[in-house]
Amino acid sequence: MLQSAGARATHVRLVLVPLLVAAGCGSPPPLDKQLETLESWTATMQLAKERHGAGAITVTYVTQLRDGADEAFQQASTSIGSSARTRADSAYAAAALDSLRNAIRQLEAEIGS
Amino acid sequence: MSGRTVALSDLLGRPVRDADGRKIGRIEELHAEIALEREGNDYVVTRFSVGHFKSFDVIASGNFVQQLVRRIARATGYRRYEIPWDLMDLSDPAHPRALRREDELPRTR
Amino acid sequence: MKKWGELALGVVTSIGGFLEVGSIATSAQGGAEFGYQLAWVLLLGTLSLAMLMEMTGRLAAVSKRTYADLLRERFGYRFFVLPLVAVFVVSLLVLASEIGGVAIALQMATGVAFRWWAIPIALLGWLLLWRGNFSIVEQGTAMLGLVAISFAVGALVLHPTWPTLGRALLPSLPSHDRARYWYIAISILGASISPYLYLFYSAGAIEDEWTIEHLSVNRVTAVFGNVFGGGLAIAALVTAALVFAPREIKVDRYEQIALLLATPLGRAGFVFFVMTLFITCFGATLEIVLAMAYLLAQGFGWNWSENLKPGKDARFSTSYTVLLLLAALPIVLGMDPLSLTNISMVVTAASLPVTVIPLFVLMNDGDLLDTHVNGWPSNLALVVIALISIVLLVAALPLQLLGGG
Amino acid sequence: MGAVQLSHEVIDTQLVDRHQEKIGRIDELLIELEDGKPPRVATIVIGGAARARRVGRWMLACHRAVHALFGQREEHASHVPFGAVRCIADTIEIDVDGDTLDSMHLEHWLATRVICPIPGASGERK
Repeated sequence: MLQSAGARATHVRLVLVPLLVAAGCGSPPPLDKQLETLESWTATMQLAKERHGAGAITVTYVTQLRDGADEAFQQASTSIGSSARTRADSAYAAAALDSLRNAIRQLEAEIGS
Repeated sequence: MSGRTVALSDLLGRPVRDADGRKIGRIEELHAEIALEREGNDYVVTRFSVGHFKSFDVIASGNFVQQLVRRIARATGYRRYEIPWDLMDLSDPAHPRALRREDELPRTR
Repeated sequence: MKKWGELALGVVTSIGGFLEVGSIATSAQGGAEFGYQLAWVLLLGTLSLAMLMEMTGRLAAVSKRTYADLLRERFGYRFFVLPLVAVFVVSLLVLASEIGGVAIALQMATGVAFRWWAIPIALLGWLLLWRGNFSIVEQGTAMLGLVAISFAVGALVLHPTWPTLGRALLPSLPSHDRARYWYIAISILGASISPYLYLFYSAGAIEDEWTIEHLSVNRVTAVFGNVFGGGLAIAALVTAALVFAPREIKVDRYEQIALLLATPLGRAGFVFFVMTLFITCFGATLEIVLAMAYLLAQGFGWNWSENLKPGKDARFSTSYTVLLLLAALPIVLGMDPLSLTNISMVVTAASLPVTVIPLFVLMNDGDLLDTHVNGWPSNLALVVIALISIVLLVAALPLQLLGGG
Repeated sequence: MGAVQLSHEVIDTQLVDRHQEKIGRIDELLIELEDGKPPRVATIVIGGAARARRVGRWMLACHRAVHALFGQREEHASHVPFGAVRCIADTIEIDVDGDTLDSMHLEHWLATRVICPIPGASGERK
């Protein structure tokens, strides 16, 4: 009796664990998703710099965009290490983080903060 | 034994048995009319519709769907009874009983 | 002459009503990640909503009764609880998202963080409902909502490739990220076909005292208004496809979306975007909270009308007051408005069967509609919409898990 | 008025009082049974508990819990004799004054305590 209850608990765990993982509880998104996000923010910074240069957007708004990019950068820099399995992956990750950092700096230079 | 009251929603959906104790369906509707022998506005229940569409009573209230149901009913030999109040024994409202056998009860066509 | 005025007004109202936080956000996401490809979903959503609004409007004009009223009376309280709870939960989420949309617009303009704006917005909305009558709410937001046309201008300035867009109006399967594609498709449908829209529309027909005379107004309003409104949503998708997709920008935060119009239209574009977001979300806030108060009042038989002084319908006016404050809470607590929007759109999509399927029964009831019951084309369309809604119900949760990230 | 179908046409219908004010819906009908006589439609019930009971026991429990949460001990429900019915159509008119009904307790309480103290609440139409 006891054993079957134990077995049942294992079954429940077998079902629950993948469900929780699928729901994304705690596990960072895969590397390619994180790289995409970083590249997306890098492009956002470049577009914002260009648009600010053309006088289309306000400094107030650009600052908010930069804060968004900052947040994405912080998030990625803490989690991306554990997602990168191979040396090549780590190199990609480092390069993506670098270019976002550069883009943020360039945008800050543009708005003079 | 007079003046017992029962809630309408407690009657709707109750399974009805005939005089032989066979299940003939559930109460789907209560038809009421003004009682002519009384003073004022008094409604009395004249007959009970009994059928098998309890679970559909929600949907079957639409005119179109009623017709649809009726058409399907005719095709499938579905039976619905119209039981006059005096042929319905409600002394135990939880177990309504018709006072005639199934084949002697009036049906809807 | 009066009729033409009503026609124009009706069309304008549904244009303003169509575009709100959900459709702006989901169209921008769809365009950024899949180019023109999801345009067909917007077309499908627009046509479905037009059909549903035409029917609830016809039902109200002929029977002089609102959809919520008939849901309770014809289907009984036991059934009514289902749409009541579903629409209530869903609308509260969407309401919070709309307040979030207004707050983000104010944040973009002033730099003050969005969470500080939630309570002032709720109070402003409440004040308008408290003092204003139905036509002020309906027409005021509609007229101002015309700034949304800036999306069409933005899209035209960018010179979309028309044949590609035309082809995208026919359904197609994604070449990459299948789960994400269907997730955004469901969000777009949820944003287009919100139950509050037709509940509000049906109550509005009673507030405006529609009769059989208004059937043509109803038809034109529902069809043209939604087609124009849907057209603007497609314009938002096109701009995202031309501004974001080539640069591989994904929409992770609301703040990014303003770049959509700042790119083709410069400073004016930025200002118009902020105004559009503010006005359309604010208008939607008023409409949703009224729709919820209508649903409660009509379902429980309370006195209700936006044209009565609040003291005359205390339960009705207390409802919208409490609901506005309740919906401001998630924003005050700093919940990300974009995630809130995405979740509410998917939940909305999942809630559709309980309001779409009963409509099929009512629209065929000769006691209510006499000779104006649905013909077979309308019934066919309604069956298709109902089937889609069932698919949405089944697919919503798995897609939220797989494609929501 | 003639014949009516209680489930289809009467229960859940909008009620208006003699001033045509909306005063709730028919949440339940009580039927009186007497031996040898046809069952009589005796009473209209307006009230949350009667309504909740129709959905199921769990709903009634929820209803009671919500009441307890607000510290309300008695249920404000109205029992109106069916004889007060004047007209059965899209709405059912009953010959009572809505202001005297116990089921309107919340409406009156909100109106006098919450809504009317706020400026701009009183009057007829906006």
